[in-house]
Amino acid sequence: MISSADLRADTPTWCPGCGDFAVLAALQRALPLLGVPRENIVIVSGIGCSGKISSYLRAYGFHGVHGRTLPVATGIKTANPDLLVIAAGGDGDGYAIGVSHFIHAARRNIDVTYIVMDNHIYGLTTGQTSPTSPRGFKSKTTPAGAAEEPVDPLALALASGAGFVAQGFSGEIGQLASICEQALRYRGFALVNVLSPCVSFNREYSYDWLREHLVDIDHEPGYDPHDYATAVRYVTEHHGLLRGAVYVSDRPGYVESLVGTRRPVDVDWEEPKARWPELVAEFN
Amino acid sequence: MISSADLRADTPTWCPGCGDFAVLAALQRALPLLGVPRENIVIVSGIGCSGKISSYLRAYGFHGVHGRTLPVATGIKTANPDLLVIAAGGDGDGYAIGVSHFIHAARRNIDVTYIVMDNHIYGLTTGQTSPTSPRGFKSKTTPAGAAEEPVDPLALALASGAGFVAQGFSGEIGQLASICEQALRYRGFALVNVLSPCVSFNREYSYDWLREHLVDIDHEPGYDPHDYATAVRYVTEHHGLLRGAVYVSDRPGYVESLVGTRRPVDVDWEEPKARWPELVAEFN
Amino acid sequence: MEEIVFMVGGQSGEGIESTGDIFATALHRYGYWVFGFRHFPSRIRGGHTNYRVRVARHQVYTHGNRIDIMAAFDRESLDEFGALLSSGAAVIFDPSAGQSTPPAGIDVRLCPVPLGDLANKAGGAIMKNVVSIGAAAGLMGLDPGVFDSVIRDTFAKKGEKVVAANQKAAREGFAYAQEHFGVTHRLSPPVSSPGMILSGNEAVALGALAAGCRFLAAYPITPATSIMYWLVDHFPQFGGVVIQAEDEIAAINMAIGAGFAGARAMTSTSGPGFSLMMEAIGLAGMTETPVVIIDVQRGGPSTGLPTKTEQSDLNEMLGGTHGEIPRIVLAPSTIEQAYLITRRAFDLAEIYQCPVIIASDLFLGLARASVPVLPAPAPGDRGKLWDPSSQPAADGERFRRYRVTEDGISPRSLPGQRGGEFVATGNEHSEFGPEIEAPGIRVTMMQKRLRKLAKFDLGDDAVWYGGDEHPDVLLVGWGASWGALAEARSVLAAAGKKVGHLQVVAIMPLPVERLRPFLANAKDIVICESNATGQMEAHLRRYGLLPAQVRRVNRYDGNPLTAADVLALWDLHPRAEGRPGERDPAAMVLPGQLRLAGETPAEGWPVLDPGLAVSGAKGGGEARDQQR
Amino acid sequence: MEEIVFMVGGQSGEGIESTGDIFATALHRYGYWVFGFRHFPSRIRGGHTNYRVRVARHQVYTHGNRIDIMAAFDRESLDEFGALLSSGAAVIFDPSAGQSTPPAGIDVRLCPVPLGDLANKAGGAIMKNVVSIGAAAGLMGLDPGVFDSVIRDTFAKKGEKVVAANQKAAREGFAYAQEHFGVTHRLSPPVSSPGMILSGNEAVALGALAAGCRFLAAYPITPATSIMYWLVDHFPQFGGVVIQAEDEIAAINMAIGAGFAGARAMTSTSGPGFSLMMEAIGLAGMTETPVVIIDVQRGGPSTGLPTKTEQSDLNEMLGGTHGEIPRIVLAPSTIEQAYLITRRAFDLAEIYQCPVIIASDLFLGLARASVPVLPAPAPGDRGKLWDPSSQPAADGERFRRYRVTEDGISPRSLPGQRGGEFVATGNEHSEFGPEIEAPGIRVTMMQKRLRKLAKFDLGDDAVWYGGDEHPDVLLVGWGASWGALAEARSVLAAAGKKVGHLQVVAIMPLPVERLRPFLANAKDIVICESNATGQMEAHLRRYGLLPAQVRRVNRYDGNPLTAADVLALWDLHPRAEGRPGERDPAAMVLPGQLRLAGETPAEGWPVLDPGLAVSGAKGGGEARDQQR
Ligand SMILES: Cc1ncc(C[n+]2csc(CCOP(=O)(O)OP(=O)(O)O)c2C)c(N)n1
Ligand SMILES: Cc1ncc(C[n+]2csc(CCOP(=O)(O)OP(=O)(O)O)c2C)c(N)n1
Ligand code: SF4
Ligand code: SF4
Ligand SMILES: [Mg+2]
Ligand SMILES: [Mg+2]
Repeated sequence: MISSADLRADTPTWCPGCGDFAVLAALQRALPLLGVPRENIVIVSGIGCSGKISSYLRAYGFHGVHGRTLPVATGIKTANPDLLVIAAGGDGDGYAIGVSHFIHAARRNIDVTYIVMDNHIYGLTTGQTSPTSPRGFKSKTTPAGAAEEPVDPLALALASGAGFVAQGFSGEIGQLASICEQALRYRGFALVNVLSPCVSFNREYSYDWLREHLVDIDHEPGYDPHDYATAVRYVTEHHGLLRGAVYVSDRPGYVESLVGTRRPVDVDWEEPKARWPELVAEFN
Repeated sequence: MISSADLRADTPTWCPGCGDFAVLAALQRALPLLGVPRENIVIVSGIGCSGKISSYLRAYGFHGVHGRTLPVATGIKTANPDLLVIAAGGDGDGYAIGVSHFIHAARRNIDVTYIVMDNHIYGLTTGQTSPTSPRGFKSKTTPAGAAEEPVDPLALALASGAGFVAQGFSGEIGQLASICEQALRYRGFALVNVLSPCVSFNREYSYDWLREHLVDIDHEPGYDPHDYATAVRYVTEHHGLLRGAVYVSDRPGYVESLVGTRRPVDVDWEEPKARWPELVAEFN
Repeated sequence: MEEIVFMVGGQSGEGIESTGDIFATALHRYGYWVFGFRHFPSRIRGGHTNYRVRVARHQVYTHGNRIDIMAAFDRESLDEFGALLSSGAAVIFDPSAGQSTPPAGIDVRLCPVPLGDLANKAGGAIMKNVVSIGAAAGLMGLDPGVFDSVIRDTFAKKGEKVVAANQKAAREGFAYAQEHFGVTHRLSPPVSSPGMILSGNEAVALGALAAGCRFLAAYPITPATSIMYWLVDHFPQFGGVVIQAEDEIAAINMAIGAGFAGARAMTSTSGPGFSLMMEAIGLAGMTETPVVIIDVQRGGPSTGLPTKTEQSDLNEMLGGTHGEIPRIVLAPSTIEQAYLITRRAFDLAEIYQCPVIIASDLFLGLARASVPVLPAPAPGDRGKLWDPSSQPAADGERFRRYRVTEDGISPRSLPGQRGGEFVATGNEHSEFGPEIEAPGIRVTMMQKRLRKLAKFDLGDDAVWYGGDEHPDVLLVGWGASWGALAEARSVLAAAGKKVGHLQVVAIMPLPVERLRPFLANAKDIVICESNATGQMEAHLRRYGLLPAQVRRVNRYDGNPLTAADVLALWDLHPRAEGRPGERDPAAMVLPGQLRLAGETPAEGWPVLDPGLAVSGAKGGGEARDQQR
Repeated sequence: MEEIVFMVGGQSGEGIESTGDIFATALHRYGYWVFGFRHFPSRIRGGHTNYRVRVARHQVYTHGNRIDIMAAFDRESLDEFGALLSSGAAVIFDPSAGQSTPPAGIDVRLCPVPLGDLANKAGGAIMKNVVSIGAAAGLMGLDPGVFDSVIRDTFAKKGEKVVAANQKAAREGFAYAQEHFGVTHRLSPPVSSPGMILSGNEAVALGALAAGCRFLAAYPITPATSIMYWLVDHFPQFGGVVIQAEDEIAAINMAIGAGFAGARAMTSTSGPGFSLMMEAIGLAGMTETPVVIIDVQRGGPSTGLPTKTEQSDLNEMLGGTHGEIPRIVLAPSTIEQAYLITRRAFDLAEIYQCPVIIASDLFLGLARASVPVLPAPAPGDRGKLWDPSSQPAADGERFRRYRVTEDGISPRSLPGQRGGEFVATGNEHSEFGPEIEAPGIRVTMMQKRLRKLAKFDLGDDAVWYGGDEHPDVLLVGWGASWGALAEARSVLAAAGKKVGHLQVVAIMPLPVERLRPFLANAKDIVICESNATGQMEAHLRRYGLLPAQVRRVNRYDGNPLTAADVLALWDLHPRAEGRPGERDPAAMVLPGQLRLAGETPAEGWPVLDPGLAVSGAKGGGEARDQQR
């Protein structure tokens, strides 16, 4: 069995205090609980400060291009369903350039845990407005205040048919780790949107502000994450300021319905060779 | 004032019976009611059978590449806010390759009417499963049945903050024209998803089937399209099988907040010339 | 006759495609070698479409340059294609349908057939196409039952009644034609048995399956989609998967993910989708992830001519993606080669750990022809896969996925392998994987990657040469126009010219030293491409392979380049039976003339299996094959 | 001294950037010509970063090849950049911070300054950077108040207290240095007054504003984002708009939409974003919509070296997008030229109705330097805009947007113009606009489009030549490395070589006949590029412009190409004061040597305003400027 320490690779270069440390720690806490050997874990990440996580979590990693974590993760998981596949990136990566893949991964219900380190800013490119920055948000690209309404990741996930929708907060690492564990165990597409403060470029979404405004639905009396309508209502009414497991359904998974007992990674020349006469006959 | 006849260009090459004829006719009926001269109308279309509409509606037209109607329309409207801008395309164009732009146009609330001719199939490429094809849908690309849940355009539009969300049906051209009129008059992003049967490749979503299953919310007693929660509930409960104006809000428009009295199309060298010393001084 | 070209033309949506397919398959089963190609518009109903099928006693590589029997269902069939009718050609049409008659001055045999009536007699007007091919078979003096088995296979799902009705329709047409016109175009009996009939796209799909590929992610696009169709029908039986992605960016990133996981993975697309893949191609290059990309080119630029052929994506294949990566670009010339090259591409992608682009096009991809039986699958070469037992990682050390090696290629670990954990990144990176910016490592890593292809050599398959050992005229081509050039060469040779035909198969890395001897000595170099700006010419020039003056044949109207296009430079014509003034018996391309010493079907042509290599040009440039 | 190079180095997040900016701006205001360049990692906090500022009495075009005064806040400053210290260089450091001392064997002057203590004394440790530049000013013998005004401008928003504290900090450093070390590097007094200080990105932005562009859609990406910053701050005042798009595909499609509507519109990006724009570039080409694309290149491939410079997107600029379109590619060589070329690009885009790509790079884009006052905006040429009064459409006829004309360019109507309605489509189309597939029209339209650039000629600005009229050595470059090559030329000339420097400004269409005379006669051609594979070399070869053998200088470690890189071929060095064994007084680049006859700042260099053209090479290739 692996321990948290086994999952440590390079020392993170994130700014001291960055929320992303908590995400890494939560994964390092949750993964050992699953009993999956390290070599069967793959983390696919995007471009951004958040995207560096694949260099810090020791496992197989794929640090792709901006916004394309989910297609790469889909390819990996489909090719080898034995792997535990995590996709991780930022709010710009996932909800700006990559939002199409998010919607399609959700409706495809690919068995991937998608962790978005949502700091409401473009961190690595030094502080531009992101799709989750609120209307009126000022940054170097919107000095007069953002003119757009923000993307609401939870609402979008619910509308897109995601089977597991949760939100974590870097200031609550215990809950975050537990959400990660649930998401990783979930057989299907699981979104974990993590409110992960950027201490260098976004003072609006600070730890303090978030701590004050987030409603913990894991401890909300009577909240049933299996009820879609309630989940939608909560997300709308609280403007997404929730933490905990928002929605959990059981939909049939995508990979199971596509991949049989043999995996695409099992490169094989024998069967087509054996069945060659049959194949040739088809073309006659 | 223009008449419907003034808006006729090339003879459509759609298959006889195609739902897209009704969309064209509805636009030709609605546009003259707005009092906008023909030269101020621009229709931007995507690639697909649906995308051919820009050659059939006589006005300014831009028939771009697959999935990019909304960015082009956004550029046109922002550059010249005096124009009435329509974007039009198919379900593949808008909800597969182009879905990211759909979400961002919605939250940006750009003043464009977006008409999707949703036939739940890729028509022009001769019948592949589309993102709105239902789970289990059989086509040449999913002979064993589609493994994904479909995109629900109305739910997605609502979750993305679209200000005007409606659904029309090619079999109800009167209502469709009236929806188009409302959408065109709406100052902000307006989605009109049109259930527009493909008679050549999709027998599942036939006129008859749709006529039987669609609930007309324009005539639903007590339905208030200004109430977001009700709109969400209706869309969920009826699995999107509605027709009429689903949701109408008033959000501040994007273009107004960006463009002042001068339009980007007013190419001008005089002002920077006059203010040159001031600009030079800035760089000192 | 040695060969006959049949065309059926009508409006799209009238079933022209299936009619052509039935005709081609039936004649193939009969023992002839067929080559079928469909012309179609970018709309679903209406607009002229036609299907030409060349039927020959030996293997043929184009749909020919003339039409011998035409079944015309619309005005455009004759208006636009009448000029291709050979002298004495038969035109089948329904006199009651009010069609135009052939242009005056062409010596054709009009064969009015009451297609509608006969179809109704058989069971429904919809079967008039089938009546027409029955009539064509009659004119050719074939068996009345020639279509029976194909009709059965085609309509089996629709029930015995439909099968029987269609069989009857074909026989009605056959009987009517024989009765009223007799045999106008009798084909000599078959001499050999072609092995398979398939399209270039199917050959690509089959090649992928044979190569061990079990993962395709793609987004529908004409003319590539039929690769996806075949694989979605077949992969599941072999443990493989097809994903219809949300767009081409997703598609290639999925394929890269699958390749990283250890699958042999691919994506297939055409120009617009290919353009969208540029960023990811760079990612594959940088992360050294194998991936195979099929670009079935169509008329560009932009949406261009979506149902027409062109070879105009070459510049992008060579220069697309920002920054510099190793990449391999190969262009199959024939359907057989589409199979062989695709099969080989997966080896190359894994051996060199880089993207491999296959430059197909609409003509090659959608043409459907008889070919010899394709070589059966055989174990491939997966390149340097890390073997923990023989190459254990140093104790406590992390796996050096990007170990700097002499040949630039590093053993690859696959997820699931204990001890092989690493991160692949599109950033510049260290031997272990994580991003790094140190100038020294950067340079080392760039050199490592770019060095990988230094010794790349497709061997005898890199270029193909046929013709005179010391040619005066050298035709140079790439990709699907091989057949047309081969025909042109044959005519030129018959006209007494010393002529050669050089075909570039490996485009990147370009086999410069293999090409140089051919190009250095030819007097009259004619570069033939289906594009406007001469992209291959520019590519050859980049390597100093061309003299200042060459001649060019560029076709970019959307139709395949033909022998006629080439021969026009000499005022020669490819057809024996032409319109008055065009007749040039010596120009007739006789089947079999194209098959050269060592190019027998059994041995396959041009052969990518090293063991089977026969007719390729040697590095030294000795031209080994002669015109018979 | 004639010039001094100052470097401040530390960890990223320590304010190195603003320190360098303050230093550069202050010295610029003082009357010197500065050139500043920042070296930074792809992370926010930590990781070495430094800012070099060359301060000279005449205009300079690089940050130089040596360091005279270094303020070192971290170990890497000395470890990695110590080798660049000139003989007698001063190293300012805080002895209490436990930094490493300079490498042995370098003859430097250690200047320990209690930076932290002095900063604390002024009001806070955070100001230690400001103390260090104060100290540097002391060593240079400048005014104690040299930074006062810049500090005021920089910190005004933070209040008077902060301003005063920083001013005090600078003076503390100044006083300490003068007291303990005296003046070690005295600059001779300024001789001329530079006009402006700005970066290449700002020059591009300013050029766009000056050109009448009022629409930018872009997605953030290093190193292009500062174009967006400047425009988002300025466009609104001029009636313009900036849209932060959801991705680069959206960005360019928005710009195309705006261009179609009649705005002068642009997008700016770097490699990864540029790759994503390939499909849309084809759309602009096919629909003949003007659009300007700025590619501020960075280290590739893929995410590559996101904060490092490179010139490796050229292949993609030339060959990207499937199919064939007319396109213009221009590469500015200097900050002034970035302004001039951008300004001109909008004219060209509208005149030729096609995409115009500007090849900038990180070095050019982010370097910040003194330049003469840039020429003020002047009315541009909007090309063929349809004028309904003088060109009325035939009665009842639809507007022929794509009328076939002799020069291939058709008058363009704009939405809002009555009678000009048409549809622009990425499909092949008729003169009226709607899609069409007829082979004849297709060919006509392809030829019309490709013919548009047949007569394209940037005139004297297409290529730039400086140096000997009959050079033995010809340095060939493009883009931002102009300054380095100019310096190298100067050293080579001083060493007695007959040397010339040819700079390719218009890359596509390539001014072949303007280039040929230069390239045909040079004996030793050295092509210098910031990439690994020699993309410009390949491009020139494509046109047969190069002999078989040339020499190459390729730098691709992420740092800008330097004169030293070029001079290494001759074992020469650009620095007067080098480490032992490297000293080569003749190699000292004296300011002013780079300015050639006709290249005076007042006249601008190289000039794109036809009226101002002075130093460009003539078509016939007569090299007009001589080494002073
Ligand atoms: C195609 C492309 N466009 C733009 C960029 C530049 N870029 C790098 S990271 C980033 C956004 C970072 O924001 P986010 O995804 O929120 O991640 P964070 O740094 O905040 O964790 C951008 C725009 C890129 N690398 N590739
Ligand atoms: C980038 C790109 N990918 C794929 C295509 C091929 N293509 C053309 S239309 C189309 C989909 C058509 O479906 P839809 O948008 O639903 O329109 P419909 O024909 O049904 O109206 C596709 C995939 C293309 N033109 N461009
Ligand atoms: S810039 Fe923000 S997101 Fe990036 S590492 Fe620093 S704190 Fe984290
Ligand atoms: S194929 Fe379908 S969508 Fe296309 S024109 Fe025909 S009926 Fe309409
Ligand atoms: Mg972020
Ligand atoms: Mg559709």
